[in-house]
Amino acid sequence: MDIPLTRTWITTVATTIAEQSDYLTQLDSAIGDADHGVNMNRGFSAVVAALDGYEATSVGDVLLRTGTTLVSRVGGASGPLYGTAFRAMGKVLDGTDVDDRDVAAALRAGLEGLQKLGAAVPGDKTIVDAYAPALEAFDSDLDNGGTLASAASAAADAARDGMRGTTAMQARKGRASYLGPRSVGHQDPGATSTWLIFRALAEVTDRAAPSTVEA
Amino acid sequence: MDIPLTRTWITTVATTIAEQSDYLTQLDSAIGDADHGVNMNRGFSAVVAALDGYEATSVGDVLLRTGTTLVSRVGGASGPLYGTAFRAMGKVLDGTDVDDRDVAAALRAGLEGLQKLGAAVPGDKTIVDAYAPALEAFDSDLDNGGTLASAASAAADAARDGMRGTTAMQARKGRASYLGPRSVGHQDPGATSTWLIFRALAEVTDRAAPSTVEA
Amino acid sequence: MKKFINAPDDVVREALAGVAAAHADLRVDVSNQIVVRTDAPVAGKVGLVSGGGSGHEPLHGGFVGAGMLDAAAPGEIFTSPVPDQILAATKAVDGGAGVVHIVKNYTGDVLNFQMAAELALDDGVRVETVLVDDDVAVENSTWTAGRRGTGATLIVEKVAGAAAAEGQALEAVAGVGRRINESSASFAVALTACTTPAAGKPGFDLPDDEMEVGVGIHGEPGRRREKLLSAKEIVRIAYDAIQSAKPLQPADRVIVIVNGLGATPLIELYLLFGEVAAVLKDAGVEIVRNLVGNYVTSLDMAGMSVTVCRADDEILRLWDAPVRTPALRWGT
Amino acid sequence: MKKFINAPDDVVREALAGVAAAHADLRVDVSNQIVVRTDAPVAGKVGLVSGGGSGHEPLHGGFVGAGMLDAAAPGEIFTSPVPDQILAATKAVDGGAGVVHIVKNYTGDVLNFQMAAELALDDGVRVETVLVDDDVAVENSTWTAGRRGTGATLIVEKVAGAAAAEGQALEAVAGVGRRINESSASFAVALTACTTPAAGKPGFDLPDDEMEVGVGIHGEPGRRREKLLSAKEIVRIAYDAIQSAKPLQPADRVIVIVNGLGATPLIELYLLFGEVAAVLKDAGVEIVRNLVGNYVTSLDMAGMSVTVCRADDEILRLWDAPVRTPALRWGT
Ligand SMILES: Nc1ncnc2c1ncn2[C@@H]1O[C@H](COP(=O)(O)OP(=O)(O)O)[C@@H](O)[C@H]1O
Ligand SMILES: Nc1ncnc2c1ncn2[C@@H]1O[C@H](COP(=O)(O)OP(=O)(O)O)[C@@H](O)[C@H]1O
Ligand SMILES: [Mg+2]
Ligand SMILES: [Mg+2]
Ligand SMILES: [Mg+2]
Ligand SMILES: [Mg+2]
Repeated sequence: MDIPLTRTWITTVATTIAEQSDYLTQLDSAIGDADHGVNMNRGFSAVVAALDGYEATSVGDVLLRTGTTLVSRVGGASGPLYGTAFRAMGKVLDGTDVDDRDVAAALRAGLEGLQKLGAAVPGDKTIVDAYAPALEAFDSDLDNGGTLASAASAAADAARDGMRGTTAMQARKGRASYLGPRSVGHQDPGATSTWLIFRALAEVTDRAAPSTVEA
Repeated sequence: MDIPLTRTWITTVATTIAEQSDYLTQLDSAIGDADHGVNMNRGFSAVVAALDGYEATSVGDVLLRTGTTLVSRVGGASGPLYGTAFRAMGKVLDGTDVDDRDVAAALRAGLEGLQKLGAAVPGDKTIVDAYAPALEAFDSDLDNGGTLASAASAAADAARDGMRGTTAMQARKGRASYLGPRSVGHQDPGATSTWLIFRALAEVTDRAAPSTVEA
Repeated sequence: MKKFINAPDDVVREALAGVAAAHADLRVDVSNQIVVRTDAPVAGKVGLVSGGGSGHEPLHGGFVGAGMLDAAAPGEIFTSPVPDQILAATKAVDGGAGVVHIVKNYTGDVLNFQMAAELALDDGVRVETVLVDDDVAVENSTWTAGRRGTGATLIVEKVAGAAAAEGQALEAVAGVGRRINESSASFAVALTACTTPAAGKPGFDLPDDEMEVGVGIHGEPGRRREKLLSAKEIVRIAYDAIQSAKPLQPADRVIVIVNGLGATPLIELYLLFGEVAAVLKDAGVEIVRNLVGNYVTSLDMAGMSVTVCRADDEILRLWDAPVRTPALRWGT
Repeated sequence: MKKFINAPDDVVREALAGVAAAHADLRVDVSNQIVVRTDAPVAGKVGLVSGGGSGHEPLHGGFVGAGMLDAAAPGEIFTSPVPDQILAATKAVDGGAGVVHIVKNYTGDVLNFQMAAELALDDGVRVETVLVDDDVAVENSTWTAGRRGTGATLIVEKVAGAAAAEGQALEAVAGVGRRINESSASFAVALTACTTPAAGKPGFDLPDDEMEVGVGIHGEPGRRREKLLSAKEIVRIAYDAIQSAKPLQPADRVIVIVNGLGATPLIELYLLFGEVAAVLKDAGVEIVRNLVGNYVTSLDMAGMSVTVCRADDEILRLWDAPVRTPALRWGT
């Protein structure tokens, strides 16, 4: 994954988030405070502006700047959590073109940073419930000889399943936890935005991948 | 009209007002502040209590006590206005059994007191628009040889027509005047309670009247 | 109807019981519905009494205390108090220097206060009445009930209260009150109707994209209904109405109140105040004092009113004088 | 959605412009969303900073001033502020004696304040954090986000503010703030959902005869939904919840706040206070101070919260100390 592809990933995330902003806010309205879409959209719009004209010297630079911007523009729970995750990814990717295992390591560093900060574990009905299975799928796809594109695609699918799995959970972290048993039956907004982020990765890596059609 | 009949009139008014309280409030909701029924009901409930066990020595006593109670329990515009009207009626009726012309004079004194206080003239969309024609009809029925019962019945009919006439008027007095042209198209609550008062008089005098069926 | 009440008929008295429990420096006669300063009557001081229907809290009970009202007579919801009540309040605060009645111009308030003033005179208490009719949404005319009293009532109560506190005589206290009224203009806009406990449902239906313009504080509809506009445009409507009724001049100094009608959040009131400040700045008018909050309300109505009062040094001195009431307090 | 706004995205900044126009003794940085006392930093005084999502006005900006907060960092509606903002506020009020962060216990607030505190430490500013988690509707547990911070925040800000004003050291100021939090319990009930400008519609649908019990201040549904009850019964529910979480004892002295969530009229709040006073009297608990009004709101939510704080002489002394802010002011 090189610098342009990383940029494309982030701008694609921004576009997706903008499109899905109302949906995310609606999910947050059911078990939260109806701002997750607005928060994420404010953050990623700022990220796009911050990356515009920014001369990154490494893949990590792009992700670090993404994370820093999220921290300083989003607020709420999602700002520090996603911001920290992107910053953690950025810190471990100092090349201009990093290989697939580096990306896997970065994604892992991101999850670790996020969990260290937010103390959520799988089953708490949070970002972690989409992110953790996505990371696992990414790793095992690579273990099975997959490409960046196939790993990202597997990760996106796993994130989607993880996200769907949050519906049955009772929240133990974040604002939804205040609802107690009433949080059950609603899909977690943060897990949903995590899915969108992995889906964007799958999309851009697929487009960038050498054509796999029998050539 | 004797003391018992006067009492019966007032308690009948109280019953009618209690029954029509929601209706009066609803009318007041459209062009006022949604309290006319509540106000009148609070007042006449208090009047019933005040008359209970009260040893009146004249017809006027009953009406004076009615008016005084209304003044001190209703508040709003209708309290002082109706209170003053009943007090004015009471002041001119010092017998234990007054004749029909005395009743007419008392009703006139009541209207005069009310108009002196409230400064409303016919056409202002107020109590006066039911009261003035009622008084006129009462007088002319007596002039034409009518009885207390027939005069009261004519007065009630005229009050009803007057009340209906208020719908087309633009209010110039009271709270409805703030609405300007928007007050047109709504029946005045005060004119409506005035009709109920005259209707009660017609009812009780009719019941009390010597049977006019060919005997 | 969704309200924190027990029974519609008991709301006023039960709320007064709460006022009594909350404010040790007020004497509350719950059954007769009178709120009086504990130190009343103050010998030689002009007494100040106001009152009106309940449902406008903190007006008037919230303004009873040192430097403002001596007593308030709250009626039933949106129903002016009765003469007995006003009389009792008047006598409770008469320190021998006479009593000023501050009366909002509504037929019911005017008539009941008038009757009370006559009864007080019979008992040897001199009463001066200050009639407040600042709402420029209603046109003035001798043939009608005239303009309503709304937001300026607070300013009249504050300034006349300060005049009385510093020992001014009956006519002077009433005089400065009347001067405030003449110098003041208010205009209100509602986004929803309010619900009285007795009626149990909103006074009118207002579609989700419309507002009532020139609305009163008793749940009655306004002068006209319009499509909902932006805060900036709404402030412009209020400003234009005030300008055409009681024009402000460049270099005028004004006290401004941006007042919530009961269900409008403070964040919106501050936003509105920002718009008012911008409009007045453009007009060269200087805001020298202001209040932003819920002061003269209309139960659970979502809405706001703007009150503007032209102020000279004397008025500002009295405005700044110490006040110590449940809802307004500053100075020492 | 019916609101006095221009555009949903501009609400917070435009309201701050109104705050700036209304309060000459506050320094408002509209674009960075910081409200600071004009005289900050006060050399040698511990600085007090609070913040959180907007939509809870007057919390926190309305509590900035002498004797209370030195600065507030309001975030977007219901969204905690960002670290940069909190850091800027922290540095603006550091008079060399360190800064106390008063943080309501929500994941977003906690994380953003934590990041800001780390950045402040990097810049050589000592920071102590007081976490407020008084809402007993939520059960406490180390496995969850724990209890929310609500009404007690005001008491923490007032009492810690007084301690800082009289020159107490960083740890002492934070200590008394934490003591207030431990001594406090709150419980809220909503009759309607609120509408954020961004969402444009109520956060949940609530039938006309139901209420949300144990609701928060961010428009989220409560712990459970129940048929609407009388004020007396609702107060009983709140009291029972408080009693089972943080029991009051006979002879306890308490500060009580009956707080409106934004769209509940003051007359209902006083009625509720009367009920609270009656219940506490029965329990032998003495209300020694109280507030009744809109202090910690949730936009246009109709609802109320009850906060009870056990108070000793020291706490009462600090509570009674002078305060001069837009929304709370007493003493000299
Ligand atoms: N401790 C946590 N760890 C991981 N994710 C969390 C945590 N707390 C909350 N979240 C996520 O944050 C999302 C809410 O984000 P957002 O609405 O932007 O912030 P807020 O809750 O402050 O309004 C939740 O849906 C949840 O997925
Ligand atoms: N000046 C007046 N003269 C006669 N009747 C009046 C006058 N002003 C108001 N009214 C009557 O009073 C009625 C309203 O009474 P009510 O609702 O009890 O008092 P309020 O207007 O104070 O709420 C109006 O419908 C009108 O008929
Ligand atoms: Mg949220
Ligand atoms: Mg009425
Ligand atoms: Mg009325
Ligand atoms: Mg939020």
